[in-house]
Amino acid sequence: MERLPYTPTELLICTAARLMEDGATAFIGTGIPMLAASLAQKMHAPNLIPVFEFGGTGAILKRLPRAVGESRTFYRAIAASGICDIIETAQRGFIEYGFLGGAQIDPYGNLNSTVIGGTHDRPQVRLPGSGGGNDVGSHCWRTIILMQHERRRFVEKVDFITTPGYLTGPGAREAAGLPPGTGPYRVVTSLAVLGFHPETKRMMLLQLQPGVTVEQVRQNTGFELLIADRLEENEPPTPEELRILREEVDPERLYI
Amino acid sequence: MERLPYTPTELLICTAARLMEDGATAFIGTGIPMLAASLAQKMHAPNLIPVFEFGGTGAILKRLPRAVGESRTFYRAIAASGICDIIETAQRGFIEYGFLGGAQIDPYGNLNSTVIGGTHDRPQVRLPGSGGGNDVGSHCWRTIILMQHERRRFVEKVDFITTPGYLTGPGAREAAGLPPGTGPYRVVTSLAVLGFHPETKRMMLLQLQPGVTVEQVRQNTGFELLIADRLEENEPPTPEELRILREEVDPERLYI
Amino acid sequence: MRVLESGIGELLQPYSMVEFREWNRTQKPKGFQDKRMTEQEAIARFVHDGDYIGTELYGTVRCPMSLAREIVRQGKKNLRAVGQGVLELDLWVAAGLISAMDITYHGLEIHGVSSVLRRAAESGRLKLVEWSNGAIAWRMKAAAMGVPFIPIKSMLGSDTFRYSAAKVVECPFTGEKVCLVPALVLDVGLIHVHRADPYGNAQIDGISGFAFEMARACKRLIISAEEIVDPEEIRRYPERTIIPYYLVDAVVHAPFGSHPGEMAYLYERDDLHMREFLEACRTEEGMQEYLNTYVYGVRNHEEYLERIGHERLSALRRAVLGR
Amino acid sequence: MRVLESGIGELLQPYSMVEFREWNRTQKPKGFQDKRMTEQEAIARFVHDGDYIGTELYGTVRCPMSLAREIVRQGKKNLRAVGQGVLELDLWVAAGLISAMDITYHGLEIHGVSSVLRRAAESGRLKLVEWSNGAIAWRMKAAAMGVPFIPIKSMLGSDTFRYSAAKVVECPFTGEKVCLVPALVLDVGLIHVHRADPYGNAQIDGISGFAFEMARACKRLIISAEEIVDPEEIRRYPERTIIPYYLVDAVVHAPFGSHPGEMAYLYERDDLHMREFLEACRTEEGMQEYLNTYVYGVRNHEEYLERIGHERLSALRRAVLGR
Repeated sequence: MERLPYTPTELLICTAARLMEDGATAFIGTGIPMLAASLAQKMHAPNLIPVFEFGGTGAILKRLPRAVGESRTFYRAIAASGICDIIETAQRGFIEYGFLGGAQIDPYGNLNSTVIGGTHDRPQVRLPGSGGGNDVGSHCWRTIILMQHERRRFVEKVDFITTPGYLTGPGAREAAGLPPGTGPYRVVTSLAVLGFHPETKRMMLLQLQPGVTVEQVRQNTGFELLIADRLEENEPPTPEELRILREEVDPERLYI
Repeated sequence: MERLPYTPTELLICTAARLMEDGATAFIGTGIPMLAASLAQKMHAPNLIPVFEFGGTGAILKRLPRAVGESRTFYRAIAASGICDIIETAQRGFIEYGFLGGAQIDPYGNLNSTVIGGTHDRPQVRLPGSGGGNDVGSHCWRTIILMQHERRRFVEKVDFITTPGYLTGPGAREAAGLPPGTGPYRVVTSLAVLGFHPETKRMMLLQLQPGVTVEQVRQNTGFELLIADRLEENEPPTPEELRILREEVDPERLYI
Repeated sequence: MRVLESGIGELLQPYSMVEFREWNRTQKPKGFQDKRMTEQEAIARFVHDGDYIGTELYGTVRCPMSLAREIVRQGKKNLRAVGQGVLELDLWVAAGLISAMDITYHGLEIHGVSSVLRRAAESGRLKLVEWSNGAIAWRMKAAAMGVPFIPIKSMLGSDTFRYSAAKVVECPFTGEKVCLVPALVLDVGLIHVHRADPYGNAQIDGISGFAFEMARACKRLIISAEEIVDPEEIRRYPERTIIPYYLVDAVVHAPFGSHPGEMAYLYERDDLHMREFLEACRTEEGMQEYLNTYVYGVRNHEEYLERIGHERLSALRRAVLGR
Repeated sequence: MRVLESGIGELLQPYSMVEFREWNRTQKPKGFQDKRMTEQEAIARFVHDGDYIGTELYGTVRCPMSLAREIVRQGKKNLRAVGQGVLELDLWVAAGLISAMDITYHGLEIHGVSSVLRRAAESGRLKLVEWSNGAIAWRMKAAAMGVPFIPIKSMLGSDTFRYSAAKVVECPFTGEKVCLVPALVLDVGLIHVHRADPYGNAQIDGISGFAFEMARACKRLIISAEEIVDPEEIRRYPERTIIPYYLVDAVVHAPFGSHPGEMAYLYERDDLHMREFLEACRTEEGMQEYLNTYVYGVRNHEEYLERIGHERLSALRRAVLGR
């Protein structure tokens, strides 16, 4: 894709940003979601309310945060409280979107960011752990997952369910005691935008990123993927999106 | 007692004040306890930490509060938080003394401030209810009860246990799940200072107020009273105590 | 962790955290809207007959009295209330608006029992369920946390528990007995603050009582404020925001909104008026006369303040205790 | 309300609320004492081998790094830690001080996984029990409330629950499934604040993370502060006190105490130093060299700051974001 006027990361950011509605509350994690939220605020969603794990609510994302606790996450915010208040606000149903990443994802949107291979006590690879991921995935109404689209990451069964997706399928979240009406909403990658089938809750291809084929997506997915009847192609990042992203969102080039 | 240089109320205040140790935390309710705390701060306990139900901790009792929430309860306080923080601080075991009143008390120090006579749904007399009383009596290490000493108030069985004393006797508090080592410590009246027998947990006469006889106390108590082996007489209020009480603690004569 | 004991009191406000979540998602204003309106409009729009209602802090201290009086003026009916109160509850109970109450304390502070409560309770007109003050606050805290109950160590062994709707269980970790209190989700809450912006972001000076918890435990929330400030002032000190705007449905500008009660650092309690009230509330007639003079007899908060008199009000400002 | 499911993770810090109450009554300083002391004295007196320890907020944000480094310098052994961390945990784990951890997140933020954690965990040297970030904060909140557990709606259905020490029960009021997390009572906690008085009354500007909860969940609490202020300043704004003095055992004056992390409104994160650390922590050797240079190689915080260089530090002050 090197001849394209944008990088895969920029594509990911712009795609995620478009999913953020004006005036909505969004639980923002470290990395890409921060850039997407900042871009959305500067484009179509000036009243987007970014919510950060350790207490920042409604900040103006002037400078790009590098972590979910730093002062950039509550710069001119409407409130600066603490982690309990924030996660309880999500638990009370106030947070619409939650943005998550992970090392592995399965067809039901279950995420692993804890261990890969071996046993829990003696893993092949030890990852950072849940952090706020499990809380976001449990309480936010619509979680949006940002992933690198690779076969080893899109697996039939994750080694460890750090954050619950639809677990084993329809009704499983509710049976586990998780709030009804919540769960993974979209999976955004540099190859596609995916959703979940309303009945089976299995991952379904909804949109292809510009120039990407269904076959490419299939090759990079380690499980059988449902395909939407009317498959759309996502619009490439506009020059305006790219300009704002590069000049205003991340001029220090922390991420892009 | 009208020839005495002090009123029964003043005697009650001075007696209660003497029970407050310097540097101790004391949960202060409306009325007499406020005057006692203020007097103690100005006499022997400059570092007494008064704690008030709705958030005031360590206030300088410059003007006498008329209610547990008003600004006088957190004037130049070390902290002004809220009711949950305060009662959780007591629940965590940080508050040594709790001061309580009530309409009825029984031999085990159980207090009634809810209903007298009739049924709960149709009482003869409806009283204000627990307020923070039940919380104070459950969590503070040593509760000190201030009462008018009348036969109709010192009864064999209270009509309603608003605030737990020793309930039915030894071990009953612990069996109910209340924190071990807590319970009524003293009952202060204008006739006497009473405590509770270490084994039986029944009320025991410890001190007589100046000029009062055991017989007088018995006549005004509606149940059989234990008498300490070495019965002491309480010192009358000193001129200094009375001066400070009248000129500095309550110059507006809100209470005295 | 089986239930060892259950209070026999009625759960006056049945609840579902699932439904509360749905409400918070679909019924609360997430956008930045100017929510300023008068007492009349706020009460007419957001308080309905049959509601379960609560105020914070209480009667004589930072209490939304201008809103409490407007509720009487509009004659809302068959309300259920959470009862930590002095003056505001006397007005409502005397006006016959309250059918049942989760009560922790309804009295006159140093002036003893409330004759209004006595008349209503002793005649059996008012249904009462008992709680400790901590238990009431913790019930709101459970709702604010988004969980169906909270464990506490109060109420155990008492009749206060027996006549409540709490339960005793054994802790599955330590084996000790704990009291569980159910979450309290209010239909509507009224909170008076020092300052708020037009969206409802609110700050309180001094103690915060249970404002944090109640604001997060209400389906509808009306804020009255001594001062309306620019949102920029809120954003300059975000750590001072106790109530974020998205919890708030209406913002009422109410100077002296806590009168005759006090407002920390702004004005003292009106002892003259309190004495008048204490005298009046002794009898049914006295109380009705008080209501006629100070509630029914004035059309709104402005007229009420005129009746009190601006000289008296400025004297209360001068008498205030500083920091 | 029977237990439906129990996590298989070990409860790393057994607790008793009865014992915690006794401790708070007998071991905490209720009088007004000047508690100022150096990092060396505070750590020597209040951190013991085998302790269960925690820091707030975390590595790169308002973290008591001068205290964290002193712990490494004094070589405290066999510590158990509560793990929301970045830099501070890397120092401790790399120095071999930690035997077990209640982990929620240990990584390098945008820079990914921690090689230090990987080496320790993948070799089986470090015992880990899993929790969500909310669960860890709520466990401290339970202790702060003085109750043995708290119900939450996180963790349900996940392996995070399965490898924790939490339990699932049925709510006796609503019948829904809830996850119960046990109270977390730390042996010792370290919190860095903007200002404190000599007694320990402390204020924090901006977000408070989980300082409120942790301060109330510790048996011993060491505060480090950018600035020591007169108690009168604390008493002038009592609503700003997040940590009252009676919770505090030691007060350490530590300007730039959060370096290389940031301190809201005072100084920015030191990206240059972070890059050096990120490079170093990749290998066992690099990490040891880092420790030699910045921890073992300096006797105290003052020497550490000299090594960083005052020009760099004042640049960080100038770069700070205002209000």
